[in-house]
Amino acid sequence: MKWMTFISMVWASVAQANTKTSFMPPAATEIAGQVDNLYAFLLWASLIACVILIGGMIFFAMKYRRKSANDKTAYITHNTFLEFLWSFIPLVIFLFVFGWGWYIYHQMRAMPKEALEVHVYGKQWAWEFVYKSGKASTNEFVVPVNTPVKLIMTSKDVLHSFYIPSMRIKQDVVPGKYSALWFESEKLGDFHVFCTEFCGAAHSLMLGRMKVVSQADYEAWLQENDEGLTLVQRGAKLHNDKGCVACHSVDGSVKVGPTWKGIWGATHQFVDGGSALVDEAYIRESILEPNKHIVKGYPAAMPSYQGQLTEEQLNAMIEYIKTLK
Amino acid sequence: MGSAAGKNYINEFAGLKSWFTSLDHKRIAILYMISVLTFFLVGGIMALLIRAELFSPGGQFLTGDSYNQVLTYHGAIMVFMVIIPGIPAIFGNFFLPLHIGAKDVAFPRLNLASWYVFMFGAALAVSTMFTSKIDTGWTFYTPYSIKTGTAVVTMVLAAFVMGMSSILTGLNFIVTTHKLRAPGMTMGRIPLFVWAIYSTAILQVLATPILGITLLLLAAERIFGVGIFDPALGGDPVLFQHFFWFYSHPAVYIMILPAMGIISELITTYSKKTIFGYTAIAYSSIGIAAVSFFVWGHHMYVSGQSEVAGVIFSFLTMLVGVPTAIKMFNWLATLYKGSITFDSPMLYALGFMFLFAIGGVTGIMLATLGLDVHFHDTYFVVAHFHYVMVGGTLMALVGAFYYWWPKMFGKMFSETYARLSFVFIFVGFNVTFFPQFVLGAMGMPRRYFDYIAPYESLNKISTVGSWLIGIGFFIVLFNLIHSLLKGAKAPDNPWGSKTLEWTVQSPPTHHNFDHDPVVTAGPYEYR
Amino acid sequence: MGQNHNHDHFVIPFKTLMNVCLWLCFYTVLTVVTAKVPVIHHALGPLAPLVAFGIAAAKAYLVMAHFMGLKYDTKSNRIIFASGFAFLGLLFIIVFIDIFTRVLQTNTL
Amino acid sequence: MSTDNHVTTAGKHHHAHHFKDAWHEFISAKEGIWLFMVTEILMFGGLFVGYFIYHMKYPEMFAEGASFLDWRMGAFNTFVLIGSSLTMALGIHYIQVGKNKAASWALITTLACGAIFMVVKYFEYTHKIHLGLLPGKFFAYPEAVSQNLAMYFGFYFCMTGLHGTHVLIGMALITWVLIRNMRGEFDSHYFTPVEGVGIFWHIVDLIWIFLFPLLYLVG
Repeated sequence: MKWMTFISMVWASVAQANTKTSFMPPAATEIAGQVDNLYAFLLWASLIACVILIGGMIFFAMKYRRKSANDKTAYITHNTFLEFLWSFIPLVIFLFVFGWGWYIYHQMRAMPKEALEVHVYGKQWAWEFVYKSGKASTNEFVVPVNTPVKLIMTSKDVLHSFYIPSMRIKQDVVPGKYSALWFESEKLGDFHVFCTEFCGAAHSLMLGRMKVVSQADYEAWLQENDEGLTLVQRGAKLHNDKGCVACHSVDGSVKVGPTWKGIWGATHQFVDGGSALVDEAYIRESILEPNKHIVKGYPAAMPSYQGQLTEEQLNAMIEYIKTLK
Repeated sequence: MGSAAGKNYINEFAGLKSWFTSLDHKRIAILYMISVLTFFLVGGIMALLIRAELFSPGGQFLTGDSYNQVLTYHGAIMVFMVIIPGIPAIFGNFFLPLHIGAKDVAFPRLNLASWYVFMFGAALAVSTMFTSKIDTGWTFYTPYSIKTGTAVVTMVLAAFVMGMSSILTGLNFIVTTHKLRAPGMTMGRIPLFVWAIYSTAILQVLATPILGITLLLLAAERIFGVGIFDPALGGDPVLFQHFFWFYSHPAVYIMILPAMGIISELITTYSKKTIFGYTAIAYSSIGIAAVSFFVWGHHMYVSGQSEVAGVIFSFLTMLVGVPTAIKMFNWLATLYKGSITFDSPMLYALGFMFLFAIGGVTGIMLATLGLDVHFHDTYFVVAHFHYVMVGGTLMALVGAFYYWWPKMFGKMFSETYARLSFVFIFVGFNVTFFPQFVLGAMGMPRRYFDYIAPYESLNKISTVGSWLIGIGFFIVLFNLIHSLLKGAKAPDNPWGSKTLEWTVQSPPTHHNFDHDPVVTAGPYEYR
Repeated sequence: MGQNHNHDHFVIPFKTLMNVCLWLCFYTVLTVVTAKVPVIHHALGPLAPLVAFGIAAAKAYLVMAHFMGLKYDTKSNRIIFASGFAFLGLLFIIVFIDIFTRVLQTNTL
Repeated sequence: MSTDNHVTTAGKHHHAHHFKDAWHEFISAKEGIWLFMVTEILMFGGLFVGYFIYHMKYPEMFAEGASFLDWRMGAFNTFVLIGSSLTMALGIHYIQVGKNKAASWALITTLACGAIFMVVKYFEYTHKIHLGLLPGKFFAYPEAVSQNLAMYFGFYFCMTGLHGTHVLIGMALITWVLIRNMRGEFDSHYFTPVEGVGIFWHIVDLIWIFLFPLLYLVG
């Protein structure tokens, strides 16, 4: 049994050591780099502390194994100097780490004056972004590289939390007030955005994506609008922009709501025993009054889109659903 | 030492009625043991369901609401019905009077009432499983807990009732420790387990009422919409978090302090050596209890709390880390020059020190402002609190079961199966939760039933680990049940320990001590 | 815990109870007057809430010390009862610090 | 147990076996009572903290809310509760000096004061309900100036409701103690339950002493 504890101790410290190569996603901002340094320092400090504590425990346990039933043990009650050491030294290390953490935290909280402001609305189960130029997008947003970006956020219903792992930043999105977050990305590319404050059925499907592009591409993106799109393409874009993607998959995979793949022309069985053929009227009614008929095996968790979709947008989505075989 | 004709507290009176109306602190401890272990089984099944769902990305058999319900029940049952009542109600009830040489707790009727209040609350909580369930997470954060259609009011009242039971138990133990110590048993001679239960009782009495009023306000919010925590009416959800964590951080110390008390007992008994730094450990328990009221805001660094408050809380959280470090080093120093045996309770104590060391250092990482912004609400936090709760309190709980089983039931258990259970739980635990540190560093948020592809392999490992833990706990269960049925008769002092409960017969008589013990020295006199 | 046995319970004298009751009634009248008589209320201005709570604190002291017998009780019971108020104060102070040092953001659309 | 309740030294109380003597049991019980009173203070205290926080955030809304409260009823209730505290303390005093009958009358007066307090509360509540000044969803007062006045009445009904519930609990406890006193179970050596119920009743009065200026006067 003893060698088992020894092996797992070695394994733990080795595992702990190689996390120093930081399994964190590659840092994309200067502050994220500082966070990684602090994390690396704390990892090494923890490893040393664990080696002292666990290594010491294993060593003493091996060295002072009971030889005979009537061993005599030393009657040591305390040692003031030693006790001072292992309370003062941890205190100093902890306060040092506190100071370092505060320094980084303050940088995260000090909002730069002339940042590019993007308004973010968290809602049950999608992120909406609105730019000063009136450009709006859902779940995906584009920001220029090497420019400070300030997200001014509020929620339309419950608590959410805007989290970009690669930037090491996170801020709760509280309904009833604005909270803010800033970063300056140094890397191009796509970055995951998660919701990290529990917000209900599709909390884990509220995935956002941030595209960091060059200034030129950013301005081009701002001008984009959906004139040139066909009805079906616009329907597909609405499937994402209106947050349907959070609960309804288009490839048949299981999410919170029924998938849209292959439902056109099929009949849906309802919880109350009734059933209906999936046609224009059925889809329109399911979007505007979702709780009128609940498909068997699915929760009644869909908010109504009454007054949020124009006729033209409803048609686009229906056309899109028709194409999903 | 055996009393007349093998009389003890178990066979003194017969029949179920004598158990359900018994005022004997030992019998009430057994009632608590059976109920807490049953709830632990239910909570454990929920844990296995969560891990099974997370075996691979995409919704398997638990999606959206059903996953949220399972995670909420796992959290609520484990916190309110297993780990907070656990050690104080089972081992505190059984051994606090025995440790201080008393015949019973100060208020026996109140003690029995506490069990009934606890069971009423627990029944209310479990009843929500059959009505409209709950899916808010064990933290009931508003405004989601106000908007959701599930049985939040019933669950909140159940938690209020269980909180009442916790207050009554805490009150009982404080008065017992103050007033019922045997002659000669000054506060400097009580075992460290009693110090731990005493400081836990202080936390239970001072912290639980604030949870009470918070839950009542949440119920009023749902029934009348009073608007105190509902932003739609001008309320502030962050204020709910303040009130909730003002209780819930002291609550996590209610969970760990009794475990630390048990570890002090186990380390000294199996090293056959007096504790190193008795006063340091005793005052650390009281110190942790006091400072635990100042640090709740480290759960709220990114919740909308101001930077000034965040800095104050981070600083104070660093201070509360010091007494914990002191205790770890004192246990380590107790091993020095001891005569150590590796009986199963000692394995669990060493396992506790191993896992609690990792839990402790990751706690400091989370207390650091700069890092917590990245780690908050990710699997790093989930791994941290499982390391300190399962690795800490549950390892100590199982260690205590093995340590005190001969005294409680007069039967020995199979040492090989006990050590086997340790291997399964220890290895399974590390395989389950260490990968979650890495998942947290990679940014996987908590309370997700579906995750993106990069997190898949580590989640698979973690789920396999959870099976090992499950097997380990079942081995403990079967081992102890087998010991009840066919275990060998236990001697009065199988481990050669020096605290008072080993001076009486196993299992003890109804009135504990034949003659009032007079105490002349400290609890760990291994000379 | 040394116990001398021939203890007799302390009986709060009748006169004290009556005096305390009269003082309490007086303080109640005082607090109503300071709050509701216009000329005095305006004279106090911003101090009015402090005066009201000062009087309430005085009344609370009388009830706790004499009616509840804390004055004649053991020191440990006084400490126990005071600890309740201490931890309440702690909750209020830190929540107050948080709420009134928040940097509020505004919508700049 | 002697059924004749006039005999002052009725059934001799036997202290529980795990206490050394009656005094040891008494001081243990007192400490237990005080610990429970701490939890009462903390529970009500949570409400007071919430009140203070929102009072500072929405001062004018709280002022408007307070203007609906009739301070005369509040003042009258304060006198009623102070009187009941006095009679409660007298009840204990009389038992200690052996006048059990007088103690019973004191307890009955305390109950009466409690009842008067609840009746006045009933009138205040009906007045509010009639005006539509109800918490949250049920708020239906048309001429409300500040937009979230409903929250003030959320606090008002939560605080006075919880306090009223404790008055009722106190009255039930006093009735239980009154019956035991009439059965002659208490004497100058054993009166712990009366003292415990007394302290609980004083806590109820203590909370009203803070509630009265907070809700009715400060405004």
